[in-house]
This record gives sequence, C-alpha cells and structure tokens, in this order.
Amino acid sequence: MNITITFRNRRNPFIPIEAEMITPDAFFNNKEICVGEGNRMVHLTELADVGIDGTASSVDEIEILIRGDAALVKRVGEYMTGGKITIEGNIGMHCGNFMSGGKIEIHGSADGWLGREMKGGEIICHENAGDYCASGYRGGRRGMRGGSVEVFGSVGDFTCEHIAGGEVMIHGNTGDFACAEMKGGIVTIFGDTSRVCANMSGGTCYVYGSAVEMIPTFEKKGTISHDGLLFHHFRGDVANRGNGDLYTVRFTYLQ
Amino acid sequence: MAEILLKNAYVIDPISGINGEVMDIAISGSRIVEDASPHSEVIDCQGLLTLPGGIDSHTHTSGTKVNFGRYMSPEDMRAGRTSKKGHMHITSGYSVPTTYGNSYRYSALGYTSLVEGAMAPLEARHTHEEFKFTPLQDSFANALFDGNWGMLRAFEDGDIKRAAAIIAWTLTAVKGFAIKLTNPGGTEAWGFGKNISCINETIPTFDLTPAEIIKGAIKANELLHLPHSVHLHCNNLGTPGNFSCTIGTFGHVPDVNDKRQSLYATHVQFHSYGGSGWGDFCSKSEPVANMVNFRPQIVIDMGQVMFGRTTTMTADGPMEFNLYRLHHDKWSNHDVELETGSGIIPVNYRRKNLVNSIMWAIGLELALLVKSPWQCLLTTDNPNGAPFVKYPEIIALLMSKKYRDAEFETVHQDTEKRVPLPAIERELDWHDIAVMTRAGQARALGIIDLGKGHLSPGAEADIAIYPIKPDEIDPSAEYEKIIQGFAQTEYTIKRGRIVSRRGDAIIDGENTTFWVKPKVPAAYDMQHDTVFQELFERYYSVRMSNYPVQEEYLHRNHCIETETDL
Amino acid sequence: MEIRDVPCPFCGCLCDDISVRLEDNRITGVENCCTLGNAKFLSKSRLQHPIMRKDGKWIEVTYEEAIDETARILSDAMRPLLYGWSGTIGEAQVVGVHLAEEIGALIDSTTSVCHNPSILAIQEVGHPGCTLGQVKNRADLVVYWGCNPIEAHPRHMSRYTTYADGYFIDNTATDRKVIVVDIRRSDGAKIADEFIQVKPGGDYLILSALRAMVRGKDEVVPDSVAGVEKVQLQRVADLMMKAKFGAVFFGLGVTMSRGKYKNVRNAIELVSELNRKTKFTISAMRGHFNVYGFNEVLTWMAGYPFAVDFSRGIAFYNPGETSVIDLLERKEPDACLVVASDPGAHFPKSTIEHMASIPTVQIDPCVNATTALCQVQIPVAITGVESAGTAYRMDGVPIRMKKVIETEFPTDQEILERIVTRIREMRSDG
Amino acid sequence: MTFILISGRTIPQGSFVEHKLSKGYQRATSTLFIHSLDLYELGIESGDRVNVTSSFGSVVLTTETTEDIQTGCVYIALGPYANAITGGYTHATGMPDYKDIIVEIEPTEDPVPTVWDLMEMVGGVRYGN
Repeated sequence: MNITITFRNRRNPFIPIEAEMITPDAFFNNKEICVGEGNRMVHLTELADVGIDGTASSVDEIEILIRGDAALVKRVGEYMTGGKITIEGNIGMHCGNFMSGGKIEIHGSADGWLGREMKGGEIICHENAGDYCASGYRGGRRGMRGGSVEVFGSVGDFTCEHIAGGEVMIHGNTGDFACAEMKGGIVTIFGDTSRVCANMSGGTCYVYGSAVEMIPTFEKKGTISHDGLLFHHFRGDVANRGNGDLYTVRFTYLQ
Repeated sequence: MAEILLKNAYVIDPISGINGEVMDIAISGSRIVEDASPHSEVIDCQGLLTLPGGIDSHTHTSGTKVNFGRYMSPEDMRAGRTSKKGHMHITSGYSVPTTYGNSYRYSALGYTSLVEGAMAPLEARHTHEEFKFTPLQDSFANALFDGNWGMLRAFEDGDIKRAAAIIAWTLTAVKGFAIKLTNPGGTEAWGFGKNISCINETIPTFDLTPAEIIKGAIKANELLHLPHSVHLHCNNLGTPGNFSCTIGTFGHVPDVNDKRQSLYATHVQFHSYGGSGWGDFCSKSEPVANMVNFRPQIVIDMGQVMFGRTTTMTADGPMEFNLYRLHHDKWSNHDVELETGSGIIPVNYRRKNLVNSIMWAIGLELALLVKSPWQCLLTTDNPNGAPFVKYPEIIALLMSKKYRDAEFETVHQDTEKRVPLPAIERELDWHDIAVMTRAGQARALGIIDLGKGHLSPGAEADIAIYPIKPDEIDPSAEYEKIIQGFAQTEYTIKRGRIVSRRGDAIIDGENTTFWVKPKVPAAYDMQHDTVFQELFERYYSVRMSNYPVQEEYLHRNHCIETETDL
Repeated sequence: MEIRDVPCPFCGCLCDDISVRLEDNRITGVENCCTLGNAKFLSKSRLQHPIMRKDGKWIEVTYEEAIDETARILSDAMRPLLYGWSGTIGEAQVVGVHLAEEIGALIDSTTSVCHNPSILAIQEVGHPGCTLGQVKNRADLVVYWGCNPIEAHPRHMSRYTTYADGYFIDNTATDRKVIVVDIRRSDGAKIADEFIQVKPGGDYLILSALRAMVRGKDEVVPDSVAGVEKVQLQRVADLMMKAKFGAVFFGLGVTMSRGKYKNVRNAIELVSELNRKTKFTISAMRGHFNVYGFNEVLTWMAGYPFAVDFSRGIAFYNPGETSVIDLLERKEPDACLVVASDPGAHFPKSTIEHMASIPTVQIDPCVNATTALCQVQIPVAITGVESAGTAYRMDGVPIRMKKVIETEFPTDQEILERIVTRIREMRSDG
Repeated sequence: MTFILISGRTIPQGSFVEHKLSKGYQRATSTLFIHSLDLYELGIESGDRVNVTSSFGSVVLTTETTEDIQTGCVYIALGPYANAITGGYTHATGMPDYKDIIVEIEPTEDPVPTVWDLMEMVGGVRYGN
C-alpha cells in the first residue's frame, strides 16, 4: 500500500502540527488519522491531500510518502514498528520517536529530537539534523536504545545524549556536547565535534575529525589504528567512574 | 441538603460491629442518619460491598518533598497523564501524581481521608496549599519533630513539659495533626553528613539518644492528649539487621493510653531486615510480628513493596543518601534548618533482584503474622514501597494464598531460603481488610469520635461501594476479581456527596483539614517564652511572626482542641 | 505607623524582616532592606488605568473593556502563550494554570531565561540542597559559583552565609571560608579566600577536573584546565573535602554559559561526590521573589516546573520546544498574555519582534518595556505591598507576602479570574 | 576588534527594574564594561561610545573602564541593550546565549538609543513620552 500525504499551504504557517498518527501502523489498522494544529484537533485531510493506493497484508507493506512543507510537522513515525516513511523535504521535531522497526528516510533536514528514545529500525537523513538527534527525554536516563541513525549532513548540540544502544553515524560535524552521558551503543562522527562524550559511562565513540575542548578527565590509553587512520584512545569519563571508549584522530583542550 | 438512601448494601463496619449485613444506610447532608427522608435519592446497592471510606494513615501526597519528587521526574510525570474530562482537571505522574491526580485516583479506590506522613513544620504552608487541591479527601498532616532543636533542648534538660509546650506551639502554628519522628537523632546528625546506627547512641550535637527522644515524645504526646499517638519512622531504615533496632525500640514503648496505641510505627517492612549485609540479607518479620503480638500498645503499618518503578521520598536524609550510593542514580536531599531532613531517589523494585524480592515478602508476612488486623494497617508508605494504586493487588495477595504462591514463582529463586512467606497459610477475610484499610486507621489516629472510619448514625457520610458481591466470590481462588473490584468503586461518597463514580471524579469536591490545638496554660505558652523566641531570632532564617500558617490556608477545617496536663 | 517583619517582594532571598513606615497609606520609610528592595517599596510611578492600542495610538479604557478584549484575544488563539508569573503570588499562578488548561495554552515563566538549566540538570541528577538556615548555622565553607550575591542578592551574605551568625560557627568572620568562581573579579571575588577566574565556557571543564580530584584521580587532569592551573584546582578540591559543611551557590554565570544545564549538572555531581567525603549542599540563586513559587505551583498542578504545553489536552513538557524563547523565535504563538514580568526588557530582539506582531496583553502595575509591545495593558495592585499571598523563597520555604497599604487597584488574581469567567461566558454564548 | 560579551545582574540595573524607562535604567543597562588595555587598543577613553555588533544585531553603548574582567571580554548588565545583540536560538534548551556572545566593537559618535527607541525598532509603540 502506498500512501502519499501532501501538506498544503496554511494561513498561519508557523503553528506546528503534531502528527503522531502518521505511521504505517495507524494506516494499517485503518485508523482515522487526526492531527493537532495548535490547540485544535483536525482530520489530516483538512491540512493535507492524502492519496492511498493498493492494499497491505502487513505493516511492512506500507509506504508513506510525505510531500509539501512538513518542516513543522512533528512526531511523524512515532512508535512505528514497520513499513517505510519517506519525506521528500524537511521534517519537524521528534521524527521517529520511540520507533522500534521499519525505516524513515528524510531527503531534506530534520528538526530536533530525531529518533528520540528509538528502540529499533532505521533512520536516514540526507541533510542536517537538529539538536538532540538520537537522544533521550528530559530527566530520562536512557536515550536511544537500538536501531540505527545515519545523518549525511551535520547535527546540532547534545547529539546522542544519554544514548544506551544502537548505532549512529554522523557524516558532518556535531555541535557541542555530543554523546554527553553516553552509556552504550556506537557513535561515529566523521567531522569535528566539541566537548564530546562528557560524563560518559560506557559505549564507544569514534571521531574522524577533531575533538575540540576535550573533557579533561579522560585517561589517555595510547593510540590505535582503525579504518586506516591513527586514533588517540581515551577512557572515561573518570569524573563519572566511567568506562567508555573515545577514539579521536585529533583533539585540543580549552586553554 | 442532599439526602441519599443506600439500599441493600452489604456492609462491613468493624467499629460498629457489623460484619457482612445487608442493610440500608441513610444519609442527610454530610452525615449518616437513622432514618431516610422520603425525598432521598435512592441507590440500590444490590448487595455490593459497602465500607466506610478508606483512610490512608501514612502516605506522601502533599508538600515540599512530594512536589520535589514530581519536579525532578519528568519521566515519571509523562508516565501517568490524563486529560481534562468534565470536572476532572488534567493529571500527570505515575508514582508521584499531581495533587489532582492523587485525589482522583485515591477516590477511585474508595479513599476519603489521607494522612500526609511527613510535613516539615518550616514548610507547612506548602503542604496546606496542596491539601487545598486535594478536593476529594480530608487531610491530616504529621509534623516532623525528629530534629526539632527546641524540643531536643528541652529533652536534654529533662523538661518533658517544656518539650510538650514546644510541640503544642508548633503543631498549632503549622496546623499539624500529630507528632512524627523520622529517624530521630539521625536527621540532626545528617546536618553534618552523619547518621545514627543504634537507639542508644548519643547523637553528635545534643546529649541525647534516639531512645530518649522517642520516650520523651511519647510522654509529651500523652501530656497533650493528642488524638493520635507518636508516629515513628524507626532508625536504621533499610539496613540489613535493623530488626533488632526495631524490636529494641518497641521494647521501650510503655502502654499509656487505653483508647489507642502508644506508638504507631510506620512502614515496618523497611525495618524488619536480618543479615549482616546484603549478602545474607533476610526476613525478620517473625520476631518483629511476635513483638507486636505481645505488645498491644503498638500499631504498625506494612510499608509493602510492590514490583515496578516508583520514587522513594522520606525525611530520612541519610538513608536516602545510602540508597543513592547503592543505585548511583539521581538523588535529592533537602535539610530543613533546626527541624529535620529529607531525601528523594527513584527506584525500580525488580522481581529478579533478591533483596527486592525479600522486601516484597516481608511486608506481606507482617500483615499475615500480626494476629490482630487492628495492629497492622495496609500501606505502601506511598510512594516508597509502591504507588497507592497497587493497594488492590496487595489486598488480593493477603486474601489469597494461591495468588501469593503464583507471584512467588516469579520472584528471585533464592528468596525461598530467606523468608517464611511460602509457609504461611493464613488468608485474610473481608472483615480483616476493612479493618486494615479504614477502621484500624480511624482507631489508630484517634478519629472515631470525629465520625471517621465507621457508618453508625452521626458518622461522616464517607462511604465506598465496591463492585464486589462478597457472597458470590471466593477470594482465595478468584483473586483477579478482588483486584478488579477494589481498583474502582461503583460509588465513592464523601461528606454525603457522590464524588467518584466508576473511576471518574464527578464533582469538584471540597476537603476538610483536621489539625490539633492543645490548650496550654499561659506559663507554657511558647509564644511569649524569651528563650524560645531567641531560637527564631538567632538561628531560623524566617521571623517567628512569619512562621505560623495563617488561617487563609485552611479553608474548610476542623480544629481539634485538646485539654492538656501541663 | 510601622509594620514589622514584612517579606520583601524583590529577589529570591525573600528577606522577611523588613520594617515599613506608613503615613496616610503611603510608605515613607523602609528599614533592613537592601537597595533593590528599597527601590521597590518606595517606587511611585505606575500605570493609572487600563490602556489599549487603537490605530497605532494608546487610549484609556475601562477594566471591563480591557478584560473583554483579552478574553476575545485568548479565545480566538490557536496557540496562546501565557508568560511571566514570577512577580506574583501562588494564588494568582493557580488561576493562570487553570486558564492555560482551559484554553489549551502554552504556559511558561521567567524561569525559562534564568534557572531553566538548573531544573533540567536537577531532572537528570537530582538536587542535594537544604534550607538557607542550615547553611547559616553550619557551613564553614561557602562557594559562590557564577553568581554575584553583592549585586544580585545583596543581603544573601549577611543573612545566610559569610556574615551571618550561626549555631555551630563561633566566629563567622574567621570560621567560614569563601571560594568564588567567576568570569569577572567581582566585589565578591575580592573578599574570597580563593578566587578562580574562569574563561568563557570553562566552568564545565573545571567542574569535571574537581570531580576527578575529589575521587582521588588527580593524575588524569592536565596541568591546566581552561586556563586555570591544576595546583589551584587541587587547593580548591582540598578545601572542599576538609570542610565540615560546604554550601555551593550558583547563578546565571553557570546557567547561561555555553552548555547550559550540563554546567549545572556537573556542579551537582561534584556536590554529590563531595557528600561521600563530607557534607555538601548546592543551591540556585533564584532571581524574582516568587520565581520558585511558579515552579512549585505548576508542578503540583501539571507535573512540570515550567514550559508546559496544554494544547493537546494533557500536559506536555519539553524545554527547547515548549519554552518561551523557542516558541517566539519560531513565531508559533498567535496571542500572548504577559503577567508580572517584563520580557520586553529581557528577551532577545528577534523574540520580542514576534511579540509585537501578535496580540499581546500585559497585566502589570507599571509601564515597562513590554508596554510598547502590547495591544492592552491592565494595571493591578503591587504584589507584596498592596496585596497578600504566597511566595516561595529560593530554597523552597513558603512565606506569606503581606499587604501593607490599601489600594483601589484590583489584584492580578482578580483580573485573571475575571478573564477566565469572561472566556467561559463567550464560549457558552458560542 | 572582536570580543566575548558577557551579561549579568548588577545593583544599578536591579534597583531600576521597576523604572525601566528611566534615565537611570538606561544608563545602568547600556554601559559596557571593558578592560583599560582594550580601550587603549580601540583608541578611545572611558565614557566614549562604541557600536557593538553581533550576528544578531548592533547597538550603541557607553564604555566604562574596569580591571575586573580579562582582556578580550566585555561585560554588560542584563537588559534591553544586551538583548539587542542577543540571538533567540537556545540550542533547544530554552535558554538563549546571554553569555559568551562574539561581538565586534568599534568607536562611534552615534547616540545611545532609549529603551523606547529599542522597543520601537522591534515594532512596538511607546506609551506616554
């Protein structure tokens, strides 16, 4: 089953839309798709043209294509367990929250909290992702727990905060405090990063570029060769009784 | 004036000596009356179990510490959110619900009165503000005195009457209901990061032992003729081997009141541990229960632990710090100058964890091994052992050996060697449960005469009607029905009005705050005592005149004036 | 006439020992107060009547007209924002939360732009704190980190710390040590036993280093951290561990710097670590007199201390998404009610640009910068001077604010209640 | 010259908080504290005006010399002047970057705007004078 959702222009384009029902699961279960626009609930069709083509015998046979301006459409793919969502342009916050299966592919950029508390499945973002990519919730002690996120552009601050499992690849740079409080999982940053792995207790992080403002409480464990490059190996965060591994090609301290 | 006639109610009212009689109950205004008026709204109860409104004699629902538990836990808040519905406001929170959440959910369980277990006097205003937003239950606040410098100094000087006078002034000022001691001496020692490990150990900053504080407080309590006894959270909470401290404490308690106990010991599950460390940790519920069986002057509550996530919060600051060191999770602490401490940490009690499994067993054992249900009341020390919404499951565990055995199969396999639970055959009956959830509380709190905990004419019309037909259920086998039945009343009636119907709060309600005011002769009025004034002047960070909770905070309230022996 | 023990409605210290002299229902003198509180008690300028903007000009209107207009604005909005709250009492805040719930609004307070990071940090690791009297009676070491009590909380040191008498402190001048960490050599730094001048962005790194040192892992720390010599940090760690009772107070220097709540989190974790060695507490230097009160009220009513979105009928909390600056920066709100604060003077330019472009209403006694951004302003009684109610001190101690003079002005609580009533009337009229 | 701008609370700013449209508040919040060596580098004296520009805007301020801050950093009281050059991006934390703003500073003869001027620049309408 192919579903095409095309968001139309709105009178007030700044009011966000909360669309947690845009998931293959909801369409598979034939639910009435309602979304929140500000403090009102409306049927999705009031804001978007929805085309449905074919049938599906399982959630994995459902593909959703999102077109039009979806930069303020939040929570798309929340709790999805299978199937596929493709977004032609940009997507709003919390895309793929709690997802446990299936695939989300974003051809533009994603706003904050992409793949928050994700448990499984796959997210690919071809441009940039905002702050808190693959992170947790406020006060939560475990962020992303499984699955994979790959961002071809750069990401904002607090990327992979509280990450406890799964795999994340960032092809560009990260903002400040990437992998803060990291507990598990594997994060690879191909660009530069800042104050990376602060307070980490476990997990593994590779930085192919430069780690600026290195946290001063990591133990130096020498160098290793990996992927044809020489990485400095750090263990920490000692301040937090941590046992995580940070490998970085270059690093500088704030002086 | 609203008038209601409940017909064909299957009534258990232990205080009135009614056990399973199908009868009618007439309500006029806020009270139960002899005869129904012809204009009454008639509700046919069709033989459903009808009990006096539930009373929780030890819970944490309001005040600084509880609110901080919410404040620091957005992950708990999002776990229990409901939206606005009719008269019901939005609620958030699972283990520490918002005030409306507490009130609605307790009401759905048939509870109409709540005792906030620990109110720091300096922060009492906060507790009363939250009471205002707990519309469906009457409120009582235990005021913390464990580290009260004025009282401790009087004890040091051997002046029990002065101590009583200070307690009287403080209770009146903060609109408190009873004397609460939490880890007496320990919270004061925690002011410098220390704790007390034995009731006979002298505390670092006063020439006193916990035993002396407890004995002194019991005497002062009786001098003031307070309705409730001293309400004690023993020293060494949560420590392996603490049962000897608990038994030692109970041994110090005289029998000085013929209407009720002389000491109420709370959440005794947490105080009935054997072993010398976590390695040989085991249940010592048997000696503790035996001690209670021999000592009618003691009433305890269970402090039952149930599996799952919750938040622990207590005035026992040093104990919470120990828990923090074990879990290395988030930890809050809040010492209150000249008075007490407090701490909060989230916990997750796991079936696969041996210590947690033993804790779970101990609470049940206490309830089953204490012979008289009047001496062991049902609590989880909400939310410390579990959120109160688990009460129906606890009731089912106490009524069904089969259910206990089924649950026992799921806990840590070594539990069996450390606890007596599997060997206990006793199953509590409907009457026992009615005692342990309302009648026993009313007696222990000394509020029977205020019309609480019973259904005789003149009593407050606080009534819970459950969708349970006792004659048609075998609790021992059909424990699922017990859980369902106690989870949601058909009707909860508060002060003569139906406040909750099948889980939904249907009116805004308005509660009453009960507080005490001992009548103290002028010579013992601390308001004009220069030494007492100096304590404020020099060491408190608020002025004495700004300390008392103003009447504005009370709205509907009932002041219990007591005659004193000062 | 003199009224004694009046709590001061200025800063989070909530000093409750102020004496106010009155003549003919006017304040003629104030005693015990600092410069900041004094200025507030003796303030004379205020807005005399409700005003509304019409065709680019201000006109005077009645309270009824102003309330009508406010109710209409809020009812029509799809994403109304109710902001401010720190300068009013809990009782009014309660009405505000009920209003937000009823109309599906966003509600946030000045917390968002002061100690929001402290709350985010506390939500991750908790908060080992205490009441201020505990510090006064016991602390032999006081640390002021990224705050300047002399400027922002002028009586903090004399009432609660450095210069305050304490039960277990024989000589407050010699028995209490003071450590100051700041980017500026402020006046407080000049009296400190140890002053760490930190570089922008250096707080986090220094805190990590101190934590490692308290754990006895000095060897991992490089010779200098963010420009601070390792030996100085070792000296500071040693002072901390040797204290019998240490109290850390921190301010906007920690919360507003790069990394925001991560800085606070690290400070809290340092304090938690120190508790394994001795007694330590940490406290936020809250600004407005009742900024903490709003956090308390919203928490017991909705479960979260600030930045709550009621638009979906339940409480949703996610600072960074539901917090005032982010909302305005993204131009989400289509109406705004400002109560007891002055965002015009305190928010970044781009955000107040949006406020000026949507219907904004302000409830405040005085003309302030926000006045210029509004369509309507409703003047009210001055809380804590002309009206009574509950405020929470920076350490959570609730204190009843007093009414010391009579006024004709309605309280903000009354105005809010009238707005709620009017909105209900409009809705039942369809 | 490039500097790092820090903002914070000050006594004068606090005591004029209830009088945001007064000259006193304007003075208290439009004063830029700067190290004497930096003043020298800029070729101006304490009390001279400077134009301060960040990537979010620019504003004219009056300088005042201080030794309490490191060279390369400048300090200003919290208020509308600081906000004229503060951005609204919060790194998704809710808290804008009030501290650590990178600014360019150059001497100017332009006058310091009033608070009303600043509010009108964002689309507001002054009340009274």
